[in-house]
Amino acid sequence: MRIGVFICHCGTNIGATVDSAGVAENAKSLPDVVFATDSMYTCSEPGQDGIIRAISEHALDGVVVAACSPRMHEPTFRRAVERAGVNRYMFEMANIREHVSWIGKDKEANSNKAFELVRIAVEKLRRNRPLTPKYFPSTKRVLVIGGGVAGIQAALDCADAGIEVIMVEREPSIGGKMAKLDKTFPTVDCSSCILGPKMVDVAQHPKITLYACSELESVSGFVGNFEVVIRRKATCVDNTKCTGCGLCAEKCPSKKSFDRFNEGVGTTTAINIPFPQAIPKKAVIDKSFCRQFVKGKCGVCAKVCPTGAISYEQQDELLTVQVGAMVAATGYDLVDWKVYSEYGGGRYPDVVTSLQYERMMSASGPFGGHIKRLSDGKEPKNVVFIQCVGSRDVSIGRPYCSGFCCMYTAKQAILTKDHIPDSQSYVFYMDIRSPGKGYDEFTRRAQEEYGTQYIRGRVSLIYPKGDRYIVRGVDTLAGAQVEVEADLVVLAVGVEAAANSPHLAEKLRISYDKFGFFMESHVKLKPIETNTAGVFLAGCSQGPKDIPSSVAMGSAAAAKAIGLLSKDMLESDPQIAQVNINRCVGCGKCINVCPYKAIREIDFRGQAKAEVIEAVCQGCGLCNATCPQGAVQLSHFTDNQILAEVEALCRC
Amino acid sequence: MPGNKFLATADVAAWLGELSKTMRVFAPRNEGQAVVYREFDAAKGLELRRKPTESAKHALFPRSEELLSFSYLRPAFGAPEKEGETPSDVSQVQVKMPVEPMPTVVFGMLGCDAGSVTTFDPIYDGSKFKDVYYLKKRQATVFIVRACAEVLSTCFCNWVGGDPANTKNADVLATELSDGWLLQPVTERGEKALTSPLLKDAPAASEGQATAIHDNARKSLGDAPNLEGIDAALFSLFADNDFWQRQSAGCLACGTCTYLCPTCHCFSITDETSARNGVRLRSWDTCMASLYTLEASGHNPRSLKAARLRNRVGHKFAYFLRNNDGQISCCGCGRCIKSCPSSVDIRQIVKDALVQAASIAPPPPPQPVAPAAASPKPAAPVKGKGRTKEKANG
Amino acid sequence: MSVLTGKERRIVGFLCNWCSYGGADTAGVGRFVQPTDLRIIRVPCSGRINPLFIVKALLGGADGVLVSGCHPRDCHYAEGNFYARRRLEMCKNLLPLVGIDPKRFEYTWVSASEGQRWQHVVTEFTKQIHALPPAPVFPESPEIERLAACAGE
Amino acid sequence: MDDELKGAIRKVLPDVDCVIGWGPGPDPLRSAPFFMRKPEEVDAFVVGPLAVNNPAVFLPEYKGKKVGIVVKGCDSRSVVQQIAEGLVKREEVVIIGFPCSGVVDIQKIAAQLGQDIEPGMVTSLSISSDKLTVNVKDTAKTMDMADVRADKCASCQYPNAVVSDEFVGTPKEGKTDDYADLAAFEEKSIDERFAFWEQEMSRCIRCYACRNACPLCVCRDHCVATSREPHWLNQADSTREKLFFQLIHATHLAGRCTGCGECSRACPVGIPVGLFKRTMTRAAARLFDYQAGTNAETVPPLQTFATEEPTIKEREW
Amino acid sequence: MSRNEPFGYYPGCSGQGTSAEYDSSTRAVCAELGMKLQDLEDWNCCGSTPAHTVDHSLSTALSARNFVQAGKQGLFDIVTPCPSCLKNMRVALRNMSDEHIGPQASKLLGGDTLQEGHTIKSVMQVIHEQVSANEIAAKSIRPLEGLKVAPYYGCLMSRPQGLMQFGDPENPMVMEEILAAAGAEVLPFPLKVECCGASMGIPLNEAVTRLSGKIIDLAAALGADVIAVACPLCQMNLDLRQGQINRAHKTHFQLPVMYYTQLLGLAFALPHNELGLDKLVVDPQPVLDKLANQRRAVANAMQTEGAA
Repeated sequence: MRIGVFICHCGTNIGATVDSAGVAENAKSLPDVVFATDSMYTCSEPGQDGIIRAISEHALDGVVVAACSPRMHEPTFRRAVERAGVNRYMFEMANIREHVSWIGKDKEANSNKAFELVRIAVEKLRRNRPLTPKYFPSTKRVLVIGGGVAGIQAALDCADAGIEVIMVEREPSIGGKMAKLDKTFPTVDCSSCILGPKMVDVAQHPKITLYACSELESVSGFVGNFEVVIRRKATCVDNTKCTGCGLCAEKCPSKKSFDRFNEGVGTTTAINIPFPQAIPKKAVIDKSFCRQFVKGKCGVCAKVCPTGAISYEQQDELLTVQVGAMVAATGYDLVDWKVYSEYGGGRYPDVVTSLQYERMMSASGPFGGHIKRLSDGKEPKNVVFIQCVGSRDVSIGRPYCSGFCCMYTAKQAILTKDHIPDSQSYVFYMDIRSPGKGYDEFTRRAQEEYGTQYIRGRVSLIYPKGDRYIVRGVDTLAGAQVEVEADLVVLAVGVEAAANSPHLAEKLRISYDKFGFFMESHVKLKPIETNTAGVFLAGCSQGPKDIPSSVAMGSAAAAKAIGLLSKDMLESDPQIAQVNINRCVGCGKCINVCPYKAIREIDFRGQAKAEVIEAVCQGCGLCNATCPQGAVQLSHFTDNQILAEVEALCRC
Repeated sequence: MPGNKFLATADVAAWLGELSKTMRVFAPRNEGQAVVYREFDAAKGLELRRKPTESAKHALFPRSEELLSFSYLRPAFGAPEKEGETPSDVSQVQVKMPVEPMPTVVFGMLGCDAGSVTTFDPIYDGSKFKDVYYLKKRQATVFIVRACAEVLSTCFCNWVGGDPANTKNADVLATELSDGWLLQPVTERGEKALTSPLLKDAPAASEGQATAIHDNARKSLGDAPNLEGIDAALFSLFADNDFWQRQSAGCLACGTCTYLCPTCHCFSITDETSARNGVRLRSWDTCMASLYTLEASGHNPRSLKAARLRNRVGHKFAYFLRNNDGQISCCGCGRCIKSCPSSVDIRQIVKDALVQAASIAPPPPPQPVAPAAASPKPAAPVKGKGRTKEKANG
Repeated sequence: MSVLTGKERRIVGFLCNWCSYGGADTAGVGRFVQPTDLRIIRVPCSGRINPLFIVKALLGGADGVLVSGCHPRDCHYAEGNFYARRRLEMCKNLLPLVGIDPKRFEYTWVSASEGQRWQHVVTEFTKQIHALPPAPVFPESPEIERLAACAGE
Repeated sequence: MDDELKGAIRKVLPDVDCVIGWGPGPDPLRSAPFFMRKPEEVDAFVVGPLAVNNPAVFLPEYKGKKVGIVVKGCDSRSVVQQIAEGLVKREEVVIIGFPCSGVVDIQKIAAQLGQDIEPGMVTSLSISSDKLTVNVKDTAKTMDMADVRADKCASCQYPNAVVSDEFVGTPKEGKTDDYADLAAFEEKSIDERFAFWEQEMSRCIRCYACRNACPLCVCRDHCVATSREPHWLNQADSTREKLFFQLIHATHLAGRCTGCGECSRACPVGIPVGLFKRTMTRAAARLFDYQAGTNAETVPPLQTFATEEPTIKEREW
Repeated sequence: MSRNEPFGYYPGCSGQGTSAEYDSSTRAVCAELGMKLQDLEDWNCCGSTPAHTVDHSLSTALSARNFVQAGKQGLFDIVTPCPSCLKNMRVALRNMSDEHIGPQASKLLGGDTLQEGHTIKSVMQVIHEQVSANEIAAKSIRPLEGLKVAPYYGCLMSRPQGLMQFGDPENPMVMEEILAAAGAEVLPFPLKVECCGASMGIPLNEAVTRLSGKIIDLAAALGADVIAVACPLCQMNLDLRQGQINRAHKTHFQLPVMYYTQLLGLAFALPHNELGLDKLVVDPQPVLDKLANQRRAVANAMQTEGAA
């Protein structure tokens, strides 16, 4: 081999604590190295040109760049060597910035360590083989999981681009959390007025198929060729017959059913259409309240239904579809705030969540837009908002900021004043986080125009006294304990990953963080992609975000899916496992452990052998570490390569 | 006989210590539950009663030895003078030969072990090939053979022309008497080795005592069967897969028999490299392993252990004979039987082969035509060289 | 020279690309100063790490080996670190039998965001290795040893 | 019991290619693996303290054919594990079990015989329930069976076949395994252990009998010990490489080894290589509550995982 | 540990003075419930407030010595009525394994060493764990029927959560369950774990009157007949300082503040002198009267029922 080595100074980032020129000089002693130099900014255009020039002048067939982390610039340099006609996998990086120059001040030790890292990169490169990606066809159809605003946006964008979309929604209607909101910040426009048309578009778009009351059962296959099984849960209503007339709900005798859509504010009927704008507008039976199921007899809805759509015997249905890409937009849930016993832990009826308050304010809500207390139906005058309930709290394992509570609290304070002009709102806050277009102005309006009292401090106790509540907290700006008498307390409850997110993540084979939020592929540079090719993220499933960000992310996920499926053939990463059929004994251990089911047993001249399904393999190398004969080798991370690296470190 | 020396039991260690000053001295000692030949170390003792677990062949044919070492020199750096020219920085290789072997004495080796050199010599010192690595060691090594007073149930040197007091290839024959050792020089080189003042002239009666011991051992070996025609028998059974499958059923296909065998002499060559440097090693190989005959194509003519056992027995009792004047390349030490984890008994195979061959084609023709299926080519003189093995990295 | 004599010990790190290598990057970006002894070998996943790499390093003269992967449940490849945890734990059980101090090998989980944790782990592990005598070396054959002596010149 | 076993073998013979058991060996102290195809061959079948070899090692060779096998308790665990891992198909093997009262360790007999008599000099022997008498030339030497019994038998938990199609005799009570051998070894300091292996491994001749005698070695002819791709070991004659091979073998057998002890027994130079696997076996038992070769339905612990591992005490940093 | 084996009993300094009635009622109730209390010999201050604010090692050593003393008597499971003692002695057990404080405190112990296996719990927790509600009900021959009790734990019983292991730190329910078993009507008392002002009585009397005032105020507003307490300091602030509170806020509360053990003692019909009712500042007579009236009413009702 003829290897060229390039040691970067990265200005003074590396140069200040590593003798880059000295490392380059030493690198000339390494085997197969025929060229070595140092360079000021290797990633810059002149830097890359230098590599390209050296490749042609010295007939290099492999390149090592010692610079920043390969997680930063490996793709950049791979493209550069490819431009010079060298296979892009005949390239290795030594990380002498993040792992050397930035973490140590001793120049001698740093330079020595940098040289060591170059040495192992050279040893690894000597055992690299040129790799070429394979191509395979894909299914031009996208699965969108979750019909909140992010999912709706992703679905509409994909469908408008001409790609078929299948949308799966767990609830009876799409719309997600946004459909429950009264108004939205910072414009205070009506939530359902802006979301409603989009929901209708979903229902009417010829390219979109919507499955409500459905969940993902299982996923197999791989990017471009996923096979998805959808479970359509029995709603006891035949959607092909139901016209959404609502007669059934009107006549339903079980009127004390839990109202999920209204967050338990008020009750509903056992058979219901969750809200007037629901999409699909089909009735659904809640079996835990329906008398037909609870008591075994009733049948009122079946009798009154003009189209005979009620079918108590309906069973779950499994549906298999082929898709090329998937968008996970499963949204969020509220933290279980009842862990806070100092806020009553659910014992006080007039301590409500922000989302309940949205329903209490909403004109389409159970109170028809007139705010009243759940305890006695009186109109509250003093309303206290407490922020960061379940956010930024290490003690309950929710250390993160939920992002949008500051804003909706301001909105709710404003709306409270609009609804009840003689009311007074108080907001206990830790910090006001309003970094968005028009956001900070909005919170100021709440204070200045609407007279909301903002008190910087936490609340330590809420307790009832008479028919009011004493909210005791601290005003950290005044340095004093404060007590506010409140008629209603609204908790700005924080956000957590939707229930069962980890379970779904495991089905999708994507990672999730310790809070259950799905993990993006790279926090900055690949915020939409996941570690499983062809699975993209949108909305709060990835982490808390407000409506504009969710919509933007929905569009971004759509763009990624459209981009992926715009190609007729997809390219696979060639850094995958390969079976040396001569060494394989067909013991099947690799098949057992492969997380992707990417290895199958084949019959080779009467003997069992393992075979890697190239498009499925993700290159984790678990099979390689499992195979006792070393018959399965992960390209570019072969046993011999790692052994050579170990040896280079130990032997010298 | 003049030249016979006597070494008192108490002086053995002292004498070996004396020899160690100028030579490498190999002598058997206990290690764990095994008896092995090691460079003499008075502190670690000697074992001159129990029969050594391994043979002494590594004195001439180490388990692994350096044939040569090499380095790729650092190329001259710099771009070519004119555009379009090939760079002139092609690596040069520097090769170094290993150091010369030390003069060596193997003390206390068994007669069968010494006899086995008869198998090595035509291979490594043959008319076609001279193996310098072997020859230099052979010339620098003195064999002091210990006559067996006791024989084991696995001993059968008398079947193959050996003897408990074998002197073939020996330089000195040593026999343990009641109070010391009678050292009888066999060669001039042996005589020269016996010059220490610790060695006294042997009393006259000692030779007779020694002979009595030798005779006693010979007697306890019992009668040897007639192995005449064994080569023909084995050739005729070459294609008798059923026979070999039965014989090899219990074989584990490990290398114990061949690595303990004093006459097995196969090797493989590998380059071990590190950065710009490398060393070429010759190390023992075994025909009992599948890899031994694995071809680069992936094809393996001896993929079954039956074929491999056939090769081991065949080589010792047939193929080698044909090329080496009827010399059986087994010295009858019985180590392959004694240490076989599966109790495979080469004597039984040989006997069974004679019976089986007689039953299918009595009597075997004097010059049997090789079976049509595969022409059993006698082993190439230097077995290892013809082998294909993946090349070392680099 | 792979390590600075007297100052450093040979410490080999095996880091998964997605979490721990990223965590080490994060530590670098945060300029969290660490001892210089550790040399990192990047692997895709802790599940790729054959425990025998660790044994090989320790028999070959490494004073310490540090393995780090994604936190359990956060594996980029979903399951790799679960397998790794079992294998590495078994490996830790084997080392003392052959006379290798089990303190020479540690494994842990560091995510891409845990720069500070990485700094802590490296600092503590390096301290731990410096507290031990230099690793004993199993004898190699003289020919091979000679190779090593002049390697890289 | 011999006759009953022979009867069982004869009964099975017509249905199988052969029955694997033990037959006469090359000297009085040893039996040999025995492959019986015809009823008359069964006469030479031997069983008892000399039935040392583990016949399960041969089973995978017969994949695709139906064979019978006579097993001691320890041998049967190998068979069970082979079945669990798909190396052997349950329907292709007829298992004949019997209660085993332990087998001899020829090295221990050698030790009893003393420095001047080798096992190879023994001309005949007789065995009673707790004594073993050997004759060397004209003298007889009697030893307690307890003194010459293999180590594994002292802690044998399964003297009866774990699984069998035919079982001959009254099942025996198993003992418990407290890993006393490992505890004894662990009396040594870390440095002493290092020195011990340095000394022991130096006489390894790399014959790989330990590996080939192992009934659970799956690689067989494709062992990494001699491969170049991957190149785990060089071919130089060094303690490090030899020891490393043992660690490879132990790692590959981690959680799979059933403790039949054949590796140690097969070693021609008497290196206690079984200790490596015992260590892993103990760890698998402690960490995963797993005992290989006791249930063909289980997955070996290193080929599966649990999301929570309560027994793994990870270091807190 | 079962209640048949003796517990080591650590009364704490308050039990010798300001809360002698807590000590005596605790002993009486435990005896009635069959719990054997064996006094620690030669015990000393637990190292609470004064010591732990200046020297952690000394504070730890003081508590540790008490455990050492107990160990000499073969007592390893200690109980104490006082939450402050409990907290400090638990902290001491934890500190003894602290790498800095442990060795220093050990040095202060002189020749004694602390053995393994010591535990300490509050008497309340032990009663709750060892005595079933049914048993308490059965012992309550004069049940507290009709008595409205505001249970007040004070700040220390449940905090810090990790150390005290006393259920929900904001809403413990142990006292409620015990007193309800004795027949009382236990009110949901939102201020049950609020601060009484504790030892600020001397340096900042206003703090006590304000904080304790709120507690009394709410209890009264809820219609409580009595505030049940479990801490000597709380009791002192609510009871002894009730007059100060009234003066400061121009109120006229006369709300009895009793130890839960005293209330249990009443239910068990234990002699009043053992319960130390005479030690209370706010006269508990209204409580006794209410109970007596209630009993009478019940008896009358039964009689009428019987007559009918």
